[in-house]
Amino acid sequence: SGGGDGGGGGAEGDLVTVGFVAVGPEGAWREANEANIQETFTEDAGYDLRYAPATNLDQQSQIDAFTSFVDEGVDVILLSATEGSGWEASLERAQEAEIPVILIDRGIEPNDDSLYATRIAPDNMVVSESVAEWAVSAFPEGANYFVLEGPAGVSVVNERNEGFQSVIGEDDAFVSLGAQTANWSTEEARSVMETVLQANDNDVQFVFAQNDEMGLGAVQAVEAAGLTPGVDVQIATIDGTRPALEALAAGQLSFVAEYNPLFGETALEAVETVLDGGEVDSYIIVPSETFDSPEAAETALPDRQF
Amino acid sequence: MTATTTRERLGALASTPLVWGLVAIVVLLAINSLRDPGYLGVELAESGRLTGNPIDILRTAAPLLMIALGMTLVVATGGIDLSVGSAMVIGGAVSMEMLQAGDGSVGSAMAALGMALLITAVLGAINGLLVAFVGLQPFITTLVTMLAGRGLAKVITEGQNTSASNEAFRWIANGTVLGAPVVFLIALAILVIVVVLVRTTALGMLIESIGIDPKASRMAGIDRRSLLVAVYVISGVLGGVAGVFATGSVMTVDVSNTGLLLELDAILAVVVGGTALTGGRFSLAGAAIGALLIATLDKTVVFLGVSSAATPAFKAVVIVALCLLQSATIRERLSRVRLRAPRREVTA
Amino acid sequence: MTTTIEHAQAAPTPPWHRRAIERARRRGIDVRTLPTGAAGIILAVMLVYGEIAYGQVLQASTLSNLLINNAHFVILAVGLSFVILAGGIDLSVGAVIAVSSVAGVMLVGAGWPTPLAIAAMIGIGTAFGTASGVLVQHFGVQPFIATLAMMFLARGLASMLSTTPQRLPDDSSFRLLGEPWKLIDGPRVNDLMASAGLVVAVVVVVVAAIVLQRTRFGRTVYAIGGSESSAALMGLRVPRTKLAIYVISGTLAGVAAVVYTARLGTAQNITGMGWELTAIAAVVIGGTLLTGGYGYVVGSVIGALVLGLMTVLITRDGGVPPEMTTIITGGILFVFVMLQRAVVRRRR
Amino acid sequence: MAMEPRPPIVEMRGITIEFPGVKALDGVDLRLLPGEVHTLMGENGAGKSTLIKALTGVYRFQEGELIVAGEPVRLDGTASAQAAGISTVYQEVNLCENLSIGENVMLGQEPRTRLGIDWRRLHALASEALEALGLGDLDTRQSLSTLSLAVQQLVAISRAIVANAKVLILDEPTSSLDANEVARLFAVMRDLRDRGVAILFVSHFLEQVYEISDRLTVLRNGRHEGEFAIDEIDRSALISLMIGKDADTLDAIAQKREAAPREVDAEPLLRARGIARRGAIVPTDLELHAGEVLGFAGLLGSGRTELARLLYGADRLDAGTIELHGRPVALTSPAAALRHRIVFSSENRRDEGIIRDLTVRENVVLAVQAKRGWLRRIATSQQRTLVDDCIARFDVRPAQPERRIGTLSGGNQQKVLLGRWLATDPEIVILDEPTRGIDVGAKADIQAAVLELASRGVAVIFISSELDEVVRLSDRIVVLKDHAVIATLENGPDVTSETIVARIADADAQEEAA
Ligand SMILES: Nc1ncnc2c1ncn2[C@@H]1O[C@H](COP(=O)(O)OP(=O)(O)OP(=O)(O)O)[C@@H](O)[C@H]1O
Ligand SMILES: Nc1ncnc2c1ncn2[C@@H]1O[C@H](COP(=O)(O)OP(=O)(O)OP(=O)(O)O)[C@@H](O)[C@H]1O
Ligand SMILES: [Mg+2]
Ligand SMILES: [Mg+2]
Repeated sequence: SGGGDGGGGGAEGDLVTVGFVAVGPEGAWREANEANIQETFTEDAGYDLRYAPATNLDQQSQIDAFTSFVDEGVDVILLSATEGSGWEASLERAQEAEIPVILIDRGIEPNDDSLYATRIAPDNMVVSESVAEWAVSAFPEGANYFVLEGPAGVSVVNERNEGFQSVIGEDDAFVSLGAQTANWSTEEARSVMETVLQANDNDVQFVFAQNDEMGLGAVQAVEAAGLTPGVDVQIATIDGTRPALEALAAGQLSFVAEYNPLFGETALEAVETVLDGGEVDSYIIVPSETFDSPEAAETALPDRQF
Repeated sequence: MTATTTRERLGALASTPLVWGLVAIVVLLAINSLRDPGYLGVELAESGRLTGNPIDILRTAAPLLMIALGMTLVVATGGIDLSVGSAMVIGGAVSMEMLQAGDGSVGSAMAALGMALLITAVLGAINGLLVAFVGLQPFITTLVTMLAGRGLAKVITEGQNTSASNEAFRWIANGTVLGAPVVFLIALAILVIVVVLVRTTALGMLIESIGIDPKASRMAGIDRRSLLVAVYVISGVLGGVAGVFATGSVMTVDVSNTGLLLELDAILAVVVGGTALTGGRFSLAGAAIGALLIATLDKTVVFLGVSSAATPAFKAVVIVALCLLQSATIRERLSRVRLRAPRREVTA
Repeated sequence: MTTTIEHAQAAPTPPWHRRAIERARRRGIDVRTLPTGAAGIILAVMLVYGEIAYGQVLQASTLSNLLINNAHFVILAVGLSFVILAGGIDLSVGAVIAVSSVAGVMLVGAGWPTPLAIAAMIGIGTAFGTASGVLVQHFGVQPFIATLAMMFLARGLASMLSTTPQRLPDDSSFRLLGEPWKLIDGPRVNDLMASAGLVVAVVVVVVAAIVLQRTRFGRTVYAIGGSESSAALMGLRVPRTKLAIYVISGTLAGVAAVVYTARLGTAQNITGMGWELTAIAAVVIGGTLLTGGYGYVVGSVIGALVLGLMTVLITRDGGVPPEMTTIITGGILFVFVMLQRAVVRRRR
Repeated sequence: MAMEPRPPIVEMRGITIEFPGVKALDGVDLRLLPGEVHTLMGENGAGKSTLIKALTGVYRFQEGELIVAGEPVRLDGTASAQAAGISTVYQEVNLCENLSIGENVMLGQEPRTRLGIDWRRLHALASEALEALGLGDLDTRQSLSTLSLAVQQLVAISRAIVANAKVLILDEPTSSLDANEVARLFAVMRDLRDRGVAILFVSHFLEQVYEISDRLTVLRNGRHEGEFAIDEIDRSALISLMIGKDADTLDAIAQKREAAPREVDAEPLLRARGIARRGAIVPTDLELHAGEVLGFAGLLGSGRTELARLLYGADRLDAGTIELHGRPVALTSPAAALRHRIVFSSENRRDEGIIRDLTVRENVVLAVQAKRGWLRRIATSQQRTLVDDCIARFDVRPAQPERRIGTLSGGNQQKVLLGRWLATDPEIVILDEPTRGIDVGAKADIQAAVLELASRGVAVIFISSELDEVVRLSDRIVVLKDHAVIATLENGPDVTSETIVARIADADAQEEAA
């Protein structure tokens, strides 16, 4: 397989050229994840990392970047796809060019693991199941719940819905009040939640926000409606960014499931193994924690990196 | 010569786009009230502030109303400002950063607001200078500043979603005075200020003039360039104000999402309000109603529980229905004159 | 008594204006082609700069991929050129691609033969284009709003069809359309390639250029862009043409959906978000005036390639900090239009 | 001249069109016979253009019927009128500036081969059509925007010639043409008439009407006042029928010639030295004194408009200086010129004059407001005074200040524009074809206004294609040819339009000789 002298970038001497097809600015989680990778693959560590974020989260621009890395002949490609599907042709071409590809975070669909070296990611399904499991235990009598989603059709949204529903959907005590997109945004989540509370005469016990930002928006809407978050309405979020843990510590959020972004080291090891011709597992799951109490949040906060 | 008949008066009324915006708002509110008769109710919550759907609608409409006003002026000159969403996020980013660094006092709130306005004014000025003096097309100019502006916001917050706390600020964004949300009152105040600025001076007429016919306006001795710069600066500043209050409501700036695609909503509001995108005659009140309509529509979608997937289609249906009602074809039914001249839509 | 003051510089032969006209004729430069020409030159400069700065740009694989990956985009830009040349705008194309491709793939999945599915996909594009056209032409809705509504509608319908990615069966003959053909098998992946999609794009460009330059319909498009009222008074078939341009743009969006779907093998409701703006930017970069009347299809092709190349160059550079990406994209776009402006100014 | 009775090719009966607030046509009849030139007469705003637009499918009429070649027809749009063989040149030039001259001539009637439009033949045909109007040397591949308005009007006319129509409608085609061009146009019209084309003609020049018409229809206030063979009605009867006033009063003003040359300051108010612009004006000197009327005379495209534009800062100078009151000034823009109390009324009222969607009032106050800056809005009462003055002075009809100016008739728009410029209290007034499309009565008003301005010490530059008018009003006359001033004449009894034409011909001869 491809050695370190793949003819890439030219002037960088014996640095290993890594093409990073990234997502770019999306939210705090992505920020932490990509910064972590950029900080890991440094020149000191022997790498020349080419960072190529998508424009407007558009898959087309990622494919363009990917193709360009293949044409240029980088040594290895890290692919952090915005969308899981539609990558076959590109990956096949990378294979033909003997450039190993490592998937970061998002997997591909259909999951043909012969097309890439490995996938390193936390598991969305597992993380969202953990939210649902917590809910089941927190509301033994069941609850009226509402889901704040990301944009309809994005695969994270689909996966987080699927994981969540696989548990909650089984439990008849939970009554869905519906789901609405708030486009990952605090403001929109606040606005949506306000209306949801109005429409249901404040009879909402549980909100599942698919990211921290929306969860924080929900907190504000609940407060604005004169209710107490954490008491009248319990809110659970996914990601585990610092503001969310602070809110958890303050009792505003009730549950935060981490979706661990810090796996640059793991990626580095995988890249080294692959370039040396070694074998790696086709899926390296990054362990993620959950925080279900203010105390847990307090403990984690001091060395929270994102 | 002719006495105005009821029919003519009806026709004139029907040809005021503003009226149809109002009708649409009423219809949407009625639909919501059908679902829940208490929809329009406003209550005094324990916390001592008023809550209720109408209040929420007004608060949601406020930032949109502000940018729609600036957009109206820009559109009237025959231009377009795609960068207002970015002006919002810049305004939000600057104010949140300043507040975070500040001491939570009213003074630091003022400083944050001032700084946000200053920077967004500069952004607007850049647009204006490029359009007026370099002669770039407004669409492409503001597309560039839209892209670069959001980037700038990210640079300002170093990519973080900065939060801050400042009571004065929070009150402005969330508080109510006599039942009405403060933000909305501010938006109304801005509406009044802009209307006064534009209509008690000659600004409005001159803007319309350059929008209708730049060449003839130049020959009439109008200094088109400084007017253009002024209008884009106004739009930028209003974008900044809107951004400050939009982020103020949650006290967090979301650099990727604040103001995203809001320029489209603003343009929609402007057009619903009866200002043609080809420039010329404009109606600020119309734009305000347009903004209210869009806020109502957004709220209705959630209230009725329309699924995320179907939301855009639902909006489309409402917009199309409204456009058809405003269309000349319907209007012709109501008024007697049937002109088959190549016509331009003109607003009163 | 008549006093006559003879002027010293009187009556030069031949007169200035005739000389100036002759000079222009000798040079054979039509000022109307300058912006497009400038775009072409700058594209060439970008290619050379890329090669010098990063290497591996002027090579078979990079260039063929530039064409293949942007084929659908070229088609889209060509469709928009018709609309923009006539002074309209079509914001719905991105969303139309989404609904058309999701529907198409689902039809293939349901067992429809490929040609039929393709026809359906194009038909969906045509239907949306027709709807926009009718709104604009018959009901006098402003193009921006009519097509914005269609954008919402198309996006909504796409989401209602499916919010999960739809995949073409592995054995579907649809995929063949997207398979790259290796014309010259170079070392490693440095091949000269083409694809059916690229061929479609080339055909579309050629046909569009012929239609615009050599048919009455095409000239009517330009005439409407120059002055709609004049075109109408000259007895040109304005209503029909205005309808037709939206139909063309919608249809070509359908075609683009076919090309894109075949290449990707999957379809999704969120495909094509924001593509309308990029396509408009491509058209404008290619030298077409957004107000209509001036521009060429070739320009739109160049514009699409410029934007594609920009992505490649940013990727090649690889050192762009995340918060700077949009600034840099905006910056490059800005430098581009400024350069173009400078070239055009100088030559005029 | 006895005409054998032929069935009319076009017959309009009882046409009524009402716009909001105005009944533009009230039961009007019109009969057009094949092989005749039929003139539509009437004051500004009488409804001539409206009648024409009803005939060509631009407006739908509320009452009445239209019969073409014996068949009642319903036109929905100009395209169907053209299909019915009716070809029209509207009052305002309607061409596309973004296209080439040739293409404008041939739009909608391009010659085609199997490969689409045959561009070579298109330009050849266009050239041929233009040739008939004396524009054979025009490069049809040039952009239309390079042409002066008058030439654009000829281009529009050539469109109608190419169309090979049965009915040709010309709404004030001669309003900005010089005598030569008018003669050429008339030759073409006669030729078409002899080939059986029915021509509907509108003009405010009585001489032209009597020269070319076979019959005429008179409109007044949107009502049909009668249809006459040309030899049935004499001028004064015609005028009183149109205006409802005694024709003698008009003649009195119209024939009044400025008796003695006015006393003017020795020091010129404006002095231009060597001003030039590439492709427009060769280096030229010019002096303008307070209280004088300086006429610009010349043929079409001789550079009158371009020289005037330089003095107004509408175009930038390439060379030369301009002094006002002995001090050099930089007239870099119309706004700057306006600040120096120079105003310019363009010949192209549609594109460079009116702001069509603004009201009459707004159009009148616009320049005054522009001069004052946006901050100091003119008080509503003062606006009222300004607009009422204008309406009264030039008899603008309908006298509704809040009417959209775009809905006024062409002549009335022109009057409003003059009102705009005079409202700014100017020191130098440049009038480019100010009487374009103005009826006999109003023309006298405008001429009187020019003289009155001069007598108040205002310097007036007066440009008109009607040489008689220039000679009648001017104290001195600058003669231009081929973008250069060839002579400056002191006006006197021995200066007539003939002597000026001779001047220009002389220069031609010299040129030939050289
Ligand atoms: N589109 C319109 N809307 C409203 N009123 C109109 C419109 N067009 C014309 N009018 C009115 O109809 C009347 C007749 O106008 P028209 O243009 O036919 O006059 P005209 O005889 O051609 O005059 P002129 O000699 O000045 O060109 C005028 O009072 C004018 O104001
Ligand atoms: N007969 C012609 N042949 C070629 N070009 C012409 C002709 N007449 C006018 N032009 C063009 O029109 C342009 C405008 O000329 P300008 O406006 O100064 O003319 P003018 O003296 O005002 O006459 P008018 O306005 O009556 O046409 C000139 O630059 C010239 O190129
Ligand atoms: Mg007329
Ligand atoms: Mg002239």
